[in-house]
Amino acid sequence: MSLSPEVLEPVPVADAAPVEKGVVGRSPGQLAWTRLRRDRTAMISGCTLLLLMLVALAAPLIEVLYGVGPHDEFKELLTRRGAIPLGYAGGVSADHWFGIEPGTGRDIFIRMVYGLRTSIFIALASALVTAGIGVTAGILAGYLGGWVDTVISWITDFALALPFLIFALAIMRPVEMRFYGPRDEVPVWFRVTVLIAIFAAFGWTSTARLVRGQVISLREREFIEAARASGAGLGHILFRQLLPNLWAPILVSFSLAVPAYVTGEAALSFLGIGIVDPTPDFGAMIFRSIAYLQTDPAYVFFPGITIFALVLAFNLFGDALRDALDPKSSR
Amino acid sequence: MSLLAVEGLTKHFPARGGVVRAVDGLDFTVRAGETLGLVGESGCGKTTTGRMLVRLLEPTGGRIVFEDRDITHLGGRAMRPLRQELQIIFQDPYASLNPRHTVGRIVAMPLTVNGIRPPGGVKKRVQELLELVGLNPEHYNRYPHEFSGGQRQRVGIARALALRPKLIVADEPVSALDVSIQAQVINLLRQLQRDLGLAFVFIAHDLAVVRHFCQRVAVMYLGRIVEIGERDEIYERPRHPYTRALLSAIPNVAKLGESEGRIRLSGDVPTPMNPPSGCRFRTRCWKAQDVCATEEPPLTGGVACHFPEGAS
Amino acid sequence: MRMKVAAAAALVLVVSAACSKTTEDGEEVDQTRTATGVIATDPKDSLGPAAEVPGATKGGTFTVIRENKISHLDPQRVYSFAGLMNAPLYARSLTAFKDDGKGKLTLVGDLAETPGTNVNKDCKVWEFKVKDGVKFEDGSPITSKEIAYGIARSFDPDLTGGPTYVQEWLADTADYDTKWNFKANKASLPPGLTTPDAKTIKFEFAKPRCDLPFALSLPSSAPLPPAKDTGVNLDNQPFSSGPYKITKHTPGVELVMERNEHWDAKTDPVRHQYPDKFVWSFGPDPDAGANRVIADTGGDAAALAFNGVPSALVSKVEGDAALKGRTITSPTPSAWRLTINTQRVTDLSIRQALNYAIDRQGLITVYGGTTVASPLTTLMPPATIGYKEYDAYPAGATGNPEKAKEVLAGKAPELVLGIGDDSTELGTQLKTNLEKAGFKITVRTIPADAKLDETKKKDNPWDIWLDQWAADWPSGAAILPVLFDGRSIKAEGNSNTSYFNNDAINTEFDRVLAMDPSAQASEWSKIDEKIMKEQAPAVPLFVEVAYYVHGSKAGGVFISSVFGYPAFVNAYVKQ
Amino acid sequence: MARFLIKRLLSVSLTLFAVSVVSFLMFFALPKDPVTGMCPKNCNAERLERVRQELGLNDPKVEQYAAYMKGIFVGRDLGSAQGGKCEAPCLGYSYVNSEAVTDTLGRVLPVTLSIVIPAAILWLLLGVGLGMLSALRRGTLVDRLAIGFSLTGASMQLYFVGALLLLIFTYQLKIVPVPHYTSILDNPFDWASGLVLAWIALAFLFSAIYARLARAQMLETLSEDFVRTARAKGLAKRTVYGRHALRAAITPLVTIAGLDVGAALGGTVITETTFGIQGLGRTAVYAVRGGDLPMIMATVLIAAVFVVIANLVVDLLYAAIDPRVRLS
Repeated sequence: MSLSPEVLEPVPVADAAPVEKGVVGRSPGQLAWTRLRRDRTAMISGCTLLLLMLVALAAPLIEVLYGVGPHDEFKELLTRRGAIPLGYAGGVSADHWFGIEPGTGRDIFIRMVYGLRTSIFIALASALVTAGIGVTAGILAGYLGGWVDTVISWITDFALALPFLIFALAIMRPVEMRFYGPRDEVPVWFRVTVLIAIFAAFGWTSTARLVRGQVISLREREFIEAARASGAGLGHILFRQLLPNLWAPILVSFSLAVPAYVTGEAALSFLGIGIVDPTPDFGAMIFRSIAYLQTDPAYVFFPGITIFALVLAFNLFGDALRDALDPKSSR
Repeated sequence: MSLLAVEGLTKHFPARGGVVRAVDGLDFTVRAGETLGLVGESGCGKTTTGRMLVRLLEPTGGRIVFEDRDITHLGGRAMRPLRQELQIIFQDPYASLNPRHTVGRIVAMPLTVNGIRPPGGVKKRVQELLELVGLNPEHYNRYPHEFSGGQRQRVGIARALALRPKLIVADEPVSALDVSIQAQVINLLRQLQRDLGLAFVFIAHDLAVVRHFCQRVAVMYLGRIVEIGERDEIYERPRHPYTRALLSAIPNVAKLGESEGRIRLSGDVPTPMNPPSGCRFRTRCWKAQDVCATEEPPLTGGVACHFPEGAS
Repeated sequence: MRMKVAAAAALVLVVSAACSKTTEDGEEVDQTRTATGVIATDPKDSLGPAAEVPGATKGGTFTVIRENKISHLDPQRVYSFAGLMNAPLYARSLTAFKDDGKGKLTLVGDLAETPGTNVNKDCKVWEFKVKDGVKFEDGSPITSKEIAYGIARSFDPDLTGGPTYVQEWLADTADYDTKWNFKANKASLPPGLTTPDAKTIKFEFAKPRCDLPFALSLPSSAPLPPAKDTGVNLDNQPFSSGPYKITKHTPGVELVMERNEHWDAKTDPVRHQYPDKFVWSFGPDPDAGANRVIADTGGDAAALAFNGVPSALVSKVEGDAALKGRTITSPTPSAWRLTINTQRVTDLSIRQALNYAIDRQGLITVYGGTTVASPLTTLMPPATIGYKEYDAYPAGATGNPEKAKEVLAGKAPELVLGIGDDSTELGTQLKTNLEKAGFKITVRTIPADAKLDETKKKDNPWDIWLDQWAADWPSGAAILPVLFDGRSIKAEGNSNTSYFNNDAINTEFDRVLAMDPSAQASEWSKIDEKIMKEQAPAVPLFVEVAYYVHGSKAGGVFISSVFGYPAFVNAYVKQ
Repeated sequence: MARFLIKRLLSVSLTLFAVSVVSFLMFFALPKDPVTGMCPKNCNAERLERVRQELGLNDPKVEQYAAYMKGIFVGRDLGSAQGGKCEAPCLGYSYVNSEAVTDTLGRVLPVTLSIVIPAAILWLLLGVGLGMLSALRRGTLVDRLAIGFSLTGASMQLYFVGALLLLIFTYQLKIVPVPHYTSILDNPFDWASGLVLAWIALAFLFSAIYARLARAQMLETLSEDFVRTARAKGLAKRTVYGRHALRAAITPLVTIAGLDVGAALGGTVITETTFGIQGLGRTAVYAVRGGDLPMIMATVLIAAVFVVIANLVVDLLYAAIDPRVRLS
């Protein structure tokens, strides 16, 4: 490519392509929000999530309004012989909207409300901790490179190589013994914390890998060099320059990690790890209900459909978020 | 007194099976307010040189002296005040601006990073800078994606100017732009150079642009300078065969060797991992003789050639 | 789309179940099965062949479906219920129970001609004569030598598992394997055990051991030729003396047993050899096992789900008229109790208050309803010989918290309840139940698989926990002294998990144990009541009710009156 | 290439070494004393101590670890209680199964492989196929159905789907036999029919993820210049999509597939439990529950080996599929 001398004559300095009028520009975040708002799926799934979380938060209030607590028992509503709820659809009635649990005779609706609380809390907290560790490790590995990268990447590989379920299964009990001895009651929050820790210990690797990849592709970008050329320190580069560019992948992986943890927690219940009776918990509930698929399908149906809706809403919202944050992909 | 002096500057990158001698002993100086063009084919080490000058890359050897201070291996903190004097403009206007920051924040970055509070505030200074590079100061709050390539490059220039540097390394600042926009940006740079008395190291592969902008020109080949001199000298009377070959590739500009016409270089550029012995250009040079293979020609009188043009 | 079909089918299921009203009906299980047991006095009882099962036909493959593998097959190590029910098919012992499946038990000679001769009538010397014509799977004859060797190898400490009665009685100490080292004395026999000739085997004890004929009905007295002893590896490929031999065994997956042609029906008073093959199919969980059998397809038509019908499925099976003829239900001798660690809970009034407070009906409901459990107020289950019902702490079906509070007299005892992590709902039930009576209960979960070992440790940290006991033979002798004789308490592996030790009771045990077995029965009932009234070292809860379903072609299965699990000696495949 | 392989193999060995050390240390903290199950019938503290002594559990941990490693590489003698001489690779003796751990593994590994590998092929084909279809028919009903399918799958749980499939196809409709394992060498048809439900359930859940990924990748690739160029050059649609776009789109899928397969091989616990098939995963769970230390160690190591090998294969495949990736 070459220029003719004529072209190179001085021309008045001016905006070649004037941007539309208006003083304040719209940030990529604002643009994403606008796109998200226009996305019907995103809005529906977002509202569903909001509703479910609201229900979870307002559990004690709902208990008061509903008039039944999660530990109240109604054994008189069960058959003596099979301990199956009397009446229609698993004991659905005006007093017990979703029926009652076979065996224990507890109200399914209010237990679901409280179970939602436990499950959502565990999933959100796990996703947060995971994201925190993963992002930090990913940024450090990606930006610093060299031996830091080698070490972090190796730890990632190592964590991936450990079979999650076997470790989760094996670790709960020794940890309990270590902190509570054999006689003290293990508080619910402690089990919850251990669960979160287990999820975090095994879950951070994927976020770390993702962030690392992003950082590596950003690291060589010239705006980073521009900052370095201006004398910016490591902190400025990592947190002011890099981090804002990582929000999209972090948010997306976060929104997809939450449903993964909801189902993960349920899967652990399936193996008998995790939250124990009588604490209401979705995973434990689903696990217990599966056995009643043939004899009390309503018991399977209500928690099953709710956890499905919860996970589906999270997945849909995560997808929509990805599309909104990265308009190039799909749609 | 020279603003910037470079002596034996070298950069070797470790690679599988040896080292890449990207830059292999450069000597040149830039005076205050002067524009030096650094030209050569892709991969000749221009960009590496530019990066080393602003200390984005650590030189393997040699010295960089800026305002009589040896800055070759200066640490981060000691380098800080000097960074303000020494700035860089990048090639890719899309990659050089943080997409998540507003233009105002981008231009202000050098100020915030160095903790400088200009009189009248950062915002005022940024708006002045935007105006200076021909952008609407009202666009302070806009994001890079809302601008065209040329406008973005102006933002990059404003950022480089924020600290009122004495020397700017411009690394192919226009090669990513459309031809018509190129002219505007070059003109802007020329104007700024005149108005602010800036010195430039202007890196380009496009000889026409360099001729338009630079007072002196250095031609690089395989990590070394083969010819350096005043613009007109180089363009009118190139002495190194490589310079001649480069110039002959420009149809309109070259008015050289009435008889020779366009010179086509044969063969590929040798790998910088294993450069030819003696004169590095000899493998593609039509004048090469035995001595070229054994002795490396020193850069004397602005040319590094055993058989320069006009000498015989 | 497959998914849609599935969704539609699921919807149909949900809707159909939702639209049918669940009501309280169906007949209660007959809880009155009580055992009557005798030791055969007529040698004819010990003669083969066993009476033909009406309708039984030869041939076919009988399948037993079970979730987990049978823990041990080596006769000297067999002690699990599945193992005990399976062992008679390939292992014969000196004596055996003739079981009519309705509670009438007769102890007869199996390899022996009679269920033993009490030589001096003091239960200290016992003699058994081996039958003629009894053979191993390779056709070699079974003599007293191989039987004695089988008993000798049960002293080997490497062979974990299996009962220890005979070893302890012979050695007269719990440390039998140090008293007589099997590995160092393989060519000889343990003290007190002799084989005067190839047909005779003789036991001599320091103390009266009147229950010996019962104890020898366990497979640990099965014979083995020394040359066939492969040590711990025998566990996966035992050497057969019964009507079937193991032809293929893939641990955890499948166990195939085929006819042993050297077994002679004429020598065997209790076994048959109807199916060509018995196959244990391991893997499916209890739900899947029951579902397979209910589905009744292919080989599953001649199958039995050994894990029984899970309580969640019971109402489905009950509601299906087509399944009526394919279910077997019967109370079992397997009794659940809330064990009280008397080392920790030393206050009798607390133990009594627990007995008043207990809500048996609530517990049974959580356990799965009356189809799977039946309340119990005695230490011995009704299936014990000479059983007598009583309730030392009458408080009604759901307990009497007021009465419990009264007994507690203002105390609010803090107790730690250890519960297996597979039955946390039972823990919740107990906590809610007992706290109503003023107790403060801390629930601590224990991994289900470790629970048994842990609670059998003398210094275990829990105050109360659920325990289950099914006797090795239906006599009080195999229940009360085992569970409550304080002199047998050791550091680990205790059966006396109440860690209860009372001299008066121990003396009673000694007195009754020296009596003739036929005279013991009523005495045990008296001791049972005495222990509960005076000491209350446990809270009797319920007996398990067996609830099994089998395929339409499976026949001859009955619930063993000894162990309460399905017995296969009469099993056949309908042709 | 050789250099790359050596480097990777070194890092792999290091990972496996670390996994073995960590699991070795960790499982000493198991709730159940590994000795309890090996204690003789008349167990007491003294006997327990003797067993511990015999098993070397009182030796320093380093020595125990060394002995274990020695067993793997040269074999060792485990004593009469554990079946005597144990040839290399000796992973110990499982007293729960009364057999050498390697025997158990030899039995359960083919089961897990038979579940995972066909399922993986199925979910990859289904996932990529659906993803491509919906990318090419973007915005149509087909696209929406495919997205719906994949999202439904991704939001379901295996034990739920599995229980439903079993109930409908095996117990109600009786068209699929009860899940079981037969060696493919004995009876390929029986092998397939016994595992088909597990494959379907796994494929349904996993293909969802792949369909979404494949769709996004495909759309991105379709908008890239080289595809447009190829189209402009007049290459047939089929060639362009089939050769160029698919190849570019599939690369990132391979990574995830590798990881998933590796992880699935080590952890089909839930699949195996749901369908009542005795594979590696269930063996591992039983081992943890029963405190069967040698078995736990072995299953953890095997699972780790699978993941690590899958990673290695992915790296190599990457290079094969996408020439842009250089092995370095």
